[in-house]
Amino acid sequence: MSITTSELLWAEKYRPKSLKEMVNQEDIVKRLMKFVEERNMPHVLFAGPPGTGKTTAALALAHDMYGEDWRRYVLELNASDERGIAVIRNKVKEFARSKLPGDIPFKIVILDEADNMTADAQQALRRIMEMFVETTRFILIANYASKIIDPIQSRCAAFRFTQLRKEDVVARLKWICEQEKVICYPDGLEAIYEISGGDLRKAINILQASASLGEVTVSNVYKVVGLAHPKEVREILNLAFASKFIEARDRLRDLMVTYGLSGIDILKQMHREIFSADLKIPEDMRIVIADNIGEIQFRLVEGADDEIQLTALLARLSLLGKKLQSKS
Amino acid sequence: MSITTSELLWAEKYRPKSLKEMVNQEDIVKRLMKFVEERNMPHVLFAGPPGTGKTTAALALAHDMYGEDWRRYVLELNASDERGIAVIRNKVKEFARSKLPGDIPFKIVILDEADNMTADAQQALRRIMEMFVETTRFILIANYASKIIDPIQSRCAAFRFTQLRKEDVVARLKWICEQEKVICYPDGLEAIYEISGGDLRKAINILQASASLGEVTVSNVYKVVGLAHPKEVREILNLAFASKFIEARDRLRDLMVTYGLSGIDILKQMHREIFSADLKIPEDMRIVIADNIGEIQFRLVEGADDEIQLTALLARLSLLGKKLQSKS
Amino acid sequence: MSITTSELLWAEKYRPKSLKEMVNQEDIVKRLMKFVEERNMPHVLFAGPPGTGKTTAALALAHDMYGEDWRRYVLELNASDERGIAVIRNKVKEFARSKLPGDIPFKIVILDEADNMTADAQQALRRIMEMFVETTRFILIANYASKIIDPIQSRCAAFRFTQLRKEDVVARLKWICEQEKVICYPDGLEAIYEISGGDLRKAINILQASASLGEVTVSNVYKVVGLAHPKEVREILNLAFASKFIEARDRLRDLMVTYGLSGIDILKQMHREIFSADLKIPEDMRIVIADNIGEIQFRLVEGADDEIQLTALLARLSLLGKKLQSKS
Amino acid sequence: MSITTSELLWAEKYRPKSLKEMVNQEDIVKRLMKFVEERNMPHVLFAGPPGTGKTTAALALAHDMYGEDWRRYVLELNASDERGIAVIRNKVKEFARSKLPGDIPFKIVILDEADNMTADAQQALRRIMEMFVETTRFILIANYASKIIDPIQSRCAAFRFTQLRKEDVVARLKWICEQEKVICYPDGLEAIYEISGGDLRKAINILQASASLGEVTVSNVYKVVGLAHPKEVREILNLAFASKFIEARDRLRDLMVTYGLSGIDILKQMHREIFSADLKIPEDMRIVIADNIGEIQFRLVEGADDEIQLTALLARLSLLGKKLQSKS
Amino acid sequence: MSHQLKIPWVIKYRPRKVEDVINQEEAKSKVLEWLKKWPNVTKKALLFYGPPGCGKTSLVEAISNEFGYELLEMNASDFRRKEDIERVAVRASTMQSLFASGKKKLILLDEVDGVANKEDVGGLEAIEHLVKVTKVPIIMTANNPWDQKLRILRDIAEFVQFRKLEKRDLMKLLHRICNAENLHCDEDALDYIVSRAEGDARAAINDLQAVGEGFGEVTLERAKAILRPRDKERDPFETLKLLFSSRYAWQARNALSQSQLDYEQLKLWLEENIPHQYTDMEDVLRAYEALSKSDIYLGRIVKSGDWDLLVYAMDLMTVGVALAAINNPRDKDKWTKYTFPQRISIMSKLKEVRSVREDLATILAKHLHTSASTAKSDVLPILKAMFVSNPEYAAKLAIGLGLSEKMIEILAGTNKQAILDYYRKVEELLEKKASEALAGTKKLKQEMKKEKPETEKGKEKKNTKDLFSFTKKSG
Repeated sequence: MSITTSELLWAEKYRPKSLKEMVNQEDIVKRLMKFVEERNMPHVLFAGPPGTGKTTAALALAHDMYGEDWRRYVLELNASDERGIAVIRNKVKEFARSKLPGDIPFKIVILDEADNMTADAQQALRRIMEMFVETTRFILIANYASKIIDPIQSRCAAFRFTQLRKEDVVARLKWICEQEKVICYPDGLEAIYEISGGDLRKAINILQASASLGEVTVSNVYKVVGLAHPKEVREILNLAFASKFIEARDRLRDLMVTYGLSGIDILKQMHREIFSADLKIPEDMRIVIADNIGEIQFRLVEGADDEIQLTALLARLSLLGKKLQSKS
Repeated sequence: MSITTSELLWAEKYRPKSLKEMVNQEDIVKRLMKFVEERNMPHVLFAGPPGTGKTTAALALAHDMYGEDWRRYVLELNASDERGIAVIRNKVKEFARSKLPGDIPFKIVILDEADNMTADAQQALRRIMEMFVETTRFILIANYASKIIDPIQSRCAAFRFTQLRKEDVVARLKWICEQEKVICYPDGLEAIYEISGGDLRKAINILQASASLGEVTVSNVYKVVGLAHPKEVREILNLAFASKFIEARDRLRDLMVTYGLSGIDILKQMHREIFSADLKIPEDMRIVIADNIGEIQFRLVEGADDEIQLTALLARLSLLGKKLQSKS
Repeated sequence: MSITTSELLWAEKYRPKSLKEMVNQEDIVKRLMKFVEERNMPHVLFAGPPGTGKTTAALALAHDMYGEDWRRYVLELNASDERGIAVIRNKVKEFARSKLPGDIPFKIVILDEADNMTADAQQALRRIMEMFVETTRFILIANYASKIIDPIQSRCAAFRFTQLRKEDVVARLKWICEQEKVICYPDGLEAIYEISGGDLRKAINILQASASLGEVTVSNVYKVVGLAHPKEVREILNLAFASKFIEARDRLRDLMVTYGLSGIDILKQMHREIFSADLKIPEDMRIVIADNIGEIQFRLVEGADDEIQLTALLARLSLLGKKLQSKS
Repeated sequence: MSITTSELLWAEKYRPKSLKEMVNQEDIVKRLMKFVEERNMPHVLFAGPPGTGKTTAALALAHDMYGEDWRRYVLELNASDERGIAVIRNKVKEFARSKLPGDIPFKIVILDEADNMTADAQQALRRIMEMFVETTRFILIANYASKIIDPIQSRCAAFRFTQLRKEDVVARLKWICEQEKVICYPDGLEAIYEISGGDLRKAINILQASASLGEVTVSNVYKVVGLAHPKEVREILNLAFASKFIEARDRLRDLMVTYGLSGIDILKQMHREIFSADLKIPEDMRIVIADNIGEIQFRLVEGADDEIQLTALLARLSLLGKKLQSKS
Repeated sequence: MSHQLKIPWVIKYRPRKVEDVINQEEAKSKVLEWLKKWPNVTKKALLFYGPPGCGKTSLVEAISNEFGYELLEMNASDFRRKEDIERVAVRASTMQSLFASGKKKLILLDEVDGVANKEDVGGLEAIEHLVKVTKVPIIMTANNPWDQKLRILRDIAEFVQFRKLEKRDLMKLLHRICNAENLHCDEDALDYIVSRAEGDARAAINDLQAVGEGFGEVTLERAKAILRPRDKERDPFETLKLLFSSRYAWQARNALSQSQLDYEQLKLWLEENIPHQYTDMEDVLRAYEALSKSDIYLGRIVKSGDWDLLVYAMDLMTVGVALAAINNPRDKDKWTKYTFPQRISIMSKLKEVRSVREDLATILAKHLHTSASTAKSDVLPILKAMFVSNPEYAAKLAIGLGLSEKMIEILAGTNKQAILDYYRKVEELLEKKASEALAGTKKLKQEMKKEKPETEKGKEKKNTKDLFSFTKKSG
């Protein structure tokens, strides 16, 4: 029983360490290799859907640029975790201040989820980028390039990461199974691809969870998804529709407490349930729920209290359920 | 390693250097030339949409006024960059203090994005303008004249830059393609015009990016700006109207992932399609979509979740589609 | 090269120098003259809308109190300029310290925009007022008396300046035109009154700008203020009500581009038209427009997209127009 | 030329100096007189609404206890003084422990607005009250006794000052008018009572300000406090409900101009009127209106335009009124 | 002119001897016994707690009086920073040695709940230290034993409860004072004063003096005139009843004005009880919509910082909910058994779960180079699936990621024990390996360490500690 490797998350374990190991986004990888060769690069912006290799490419680029010791010259930040631009500024300042060894041309700051920053914060970021341009380069990572303000875009070389092809994802999953000596079935892998929506990191996570059930079969894959997204949410919806309002609300509370879910988390799960075949309600109803979830989510954004807003949603659904029943 | 930006960016490379080279805004250019002739000018305010030549005109005016050496006598500031009016005041003070050579009547301060200043800051600006009026002239640049406070407006000669005509923009783009020896197609250039909304600088940027993919074709244009092909957007709208809600939503997701489009991007594209003859829906429907897009866009601006809100939009359209069908 | 501003700006040139020259606010003027007569006055508070003569009255009072030399005994401050109450305190201290000639009973401090001060700053101001009460009197100028804290109000004699009547404003404008030998048309002057909202200073500024285009005509007036001609705005509203949605929207776009109007500008103009007899729509409709303009304006304030939101407004109006027609 | 503020401000000028002069709170005053007689008292807490004579009673008690020289034996700390934990531990403790001058039974510490002190500062006070009780007595003054921590309440005899009766306030105001030879009208005085909410000090301030406009009439009273007359506000609401939209709006405009009211001022007054029995509307309407007013106020807070938004509010009320009428 | 020193009655009639302290027999015997044994006691300090005016400080003073202790007192009027406390400690011990034959000493740290967080920084820690090293008995007093500040004193001081005084005892006390002061006292007047005092002797005496001194008598009439009844606040149940039964907007608005509930609490009470009061689903929805809108205003207040908007939130919460019963107005007066908001009781639990989740997400985020929110939404559910379905695998992951027991519990739910069992096995295996080949294990551990993110050192330590304690427990 070897512990050193098996305890790792595969998404981490099988993340390419070097640009040479990357199997997708060939064009981009080629251009990045040029940077390594020339030991120079501009600020760059990696944009594209989740799980298409943006972070991997950034880390691999740093690795190739600086060798095994790369972590010393790289500052990883995540815009949605850092409290405000001031914190980011300080961290970058601190990081930029430390001396560079002679042969290192500059340090790299990787700023993930940069599109989650407000326009104001991005303006400040832009100034930070300019301030330290002599000693640092920024790699900005974003899902949506359009959410990055123009002045930053025009200062960066932009790279668009595209959705991975199904065959690429499946091949990668299969390769991992071989490495891990896990039995997998083609339809199992395809199911994973479908569920992950092309997000490779997500796909590998599901793969690992399915493998932990023994083999990667379709049924195991779905079992994992079922375990990951508990039936509770569905039951709450069903209760609400059966106009068992108080019961639904009690279950909602249980859910929030047991899993520590926030209002937004729960709404997202409800949103997912709308499209699930396991929820047995007429399609018309689904549409109505989708509309209502939109409204309530907006209220959450405006309001202060998760539970009140979700309870109001359950009340709405209960009333709808009652109306439906009285019709039929 | 360092290359000057002006050589790299076509928008810079083909920016007219002198008033004589300007091909648009004829009336304005004529009046500005008079200033050069008389070697005198009042404070001026250039107002108009982005990319209509305001900054170009300001720089060209300075160039013509002072000759090749013009940068010595010009201070360029950007109101939304400079931290607060105090910084502006200091910079202007510093700049105004330095001696003028005998034959130079005054220096010029170009203040871009002046309408981004708060009313208070503008009040302070007004005093700065008065303080240094003997040695400096201000060129204020703004998108909306109405956002400039009265006291400043009444101290400036106002110039209104108007939107460029489609044929002018397309002609300019074509001319650049000839200079750069790039193959371009008429519909490609028109697509650029549509997307740029008449903003010439933006148009040239798109042109350059499209050209970097080889030729300026429609599909290249959409690729570089990261927009979905209009056809796909129309299909989603059609599906929603046919009350194929779930299908519509699946397509929408694909779109967001494939093109890396944010919710706001998608809404903008939908908004554009409302007025397209290629979308085959009754006019009533268009109206309803326009109304709902407004609502949902507002929610997104307030920070609501892209996916949930767009799903809610599709839900609404599906409900409406159903209603309409049942009527007819 | 240097020209004094007062000669250039009509609003300055035709500002009454003495209380005797003031043509409005008769009651107030009479009471102020009493102060001059008695050579004594309490602290005073001038409150009222912009352009109703508050500053003029303050300066004229000072002029009459001290004669031509009055500037020596008057300190003019603007609460929103001066950085904080500390600056105000120092300036007042400095000013109060200098000796008074035998026949001068006290000096005057004019503090403009006093209602822009925070409650805390006003508390400090109150102490300053008490500290120097033996040698100075304060004239506080504010748009809204209600924003002045109670303790200050109770220490001041309050004067409420009321909105000028249309005929007064128009008469004044006409008189200025005669002095300046400018041709003006009655409807031009009325348009100026409408736009200025009763603010005389603003009205005179517009007059001067219009005059600089030759004559004071309606179209010149709208041109200089950068507003669309009301007729055009009305036409858009009419089109929307006739459910010619697409046409209405095309016209709207033209308007925005031609005049360089922002969404907020357009809404303001639409708002003005609701109450115009020239707009031929049922009163019900006016109500509905007013409601919707409010909603859309809020969205714009929150940062939503001009074009999408104005389109949404037109869409709503179209829907309403349709409903109304089907009823009748 | 120099006049002391206390002569200028009636609220100071007519503040009772001795307990004998106090005309309200008879029971308490009688009790306090006994303390003076006995030359002994426990620590006391005066609690009650603003302007009910708490501070006056405290000062008068001190005056009567020590005679004209009373300030020597009293430490007065009011809200504008620093009263943090350090001041209590230093300044107050120092004063309390200092020796008694010859024939004085004890010193007095008056802590005004004690309910605004932090809990920590109050904690620091409790033992001082006990340790130095032989030489020092405390008078704590608070609007809300509940904000005084229990251990301190336990150390004090609590006196509750009650709201003054309308006839008492009016009588007092009338008496002052006689002293000052000012013409006043009964309804004017009543209006002052209404606005002051029983706070005598505020009432006297309003009286003085109204008097400065000549006579104390209802309209002068409302003018000086910068409020619209409630009746007028109700009339606007009624007009809107009767769907006389344009009329309502014209009246509203007049009101804002006449009284110099901001949008927020008007909204606050409207909100006050909604729940008034004088406004005859169905009960459930009241909350709908409150919600609408709140919505509009939020928009104004966010920076939307006063005029457009108030018009929108009236429009909504008109629509509501119409709905109501069509129902009935 | 001569004058006699006037002192308030609370001081004049303060207990001089232990027996004067009424109603606290249990506490008294506890303290006396403890003092007798000192220093042979389990805890070197006592903490007296109880409401104001029940005799805590008085008892200490009476003891020092009667048994000849010299009292070293520090209270909230003193600065009680670290250095201040230390000074007292020094004073106590040095004087003890200098005058060994002199008076016994007793340290009174009065009002320890009044040690200010900012101004008395380090004070509580210094007290903790003082108790550990003291050569002199220490007595502390406080009102609220549950005060967060006092948490660190729980382990080192014995808590002694003081009760509110009984009405009977208070009456006796007041009678005694009336006699001593030659006051004629109406029974009903004393009764009035005593009920107002709610078990607080000091307050009762103060009030008695306020009403009686100088008048020679205490009448109910004067007592009522001077000491107005405390505003009676409506408890939550009365508040809700009043609110729901309101037929007019103004009634509903008034419901909150004299309630023990503030608007935040009322929100929770309403959220809980709306469906109990109203039966018609449409009415219920209307009520919740009002509450939801009210909540939006509260959110907007936070966003805009404009508290003027609070009135609208309160209007909707009160009037909006009260007037929601349109379909079934008879529900308004229905007798309803209101329940305490579950929210309040589950809130702390929720907070704990969320913070563990947060920590978990941070660990995962570092490993996977994502944001914590992505880790939460994407990775946590999958991890959970693994933990629920394969305990052995989960145990390995838990070791690899360095998860705490709490984290495992959140991920595994009821499956927790199975995972912990495997976890132990793996640990044993590790130990075995360690004994077999020390060098090998070193390398292994190094490798494991390398795997862990460097920035998580603090957390890692904590986690290992958690694990350690767990192994001990189960082993």
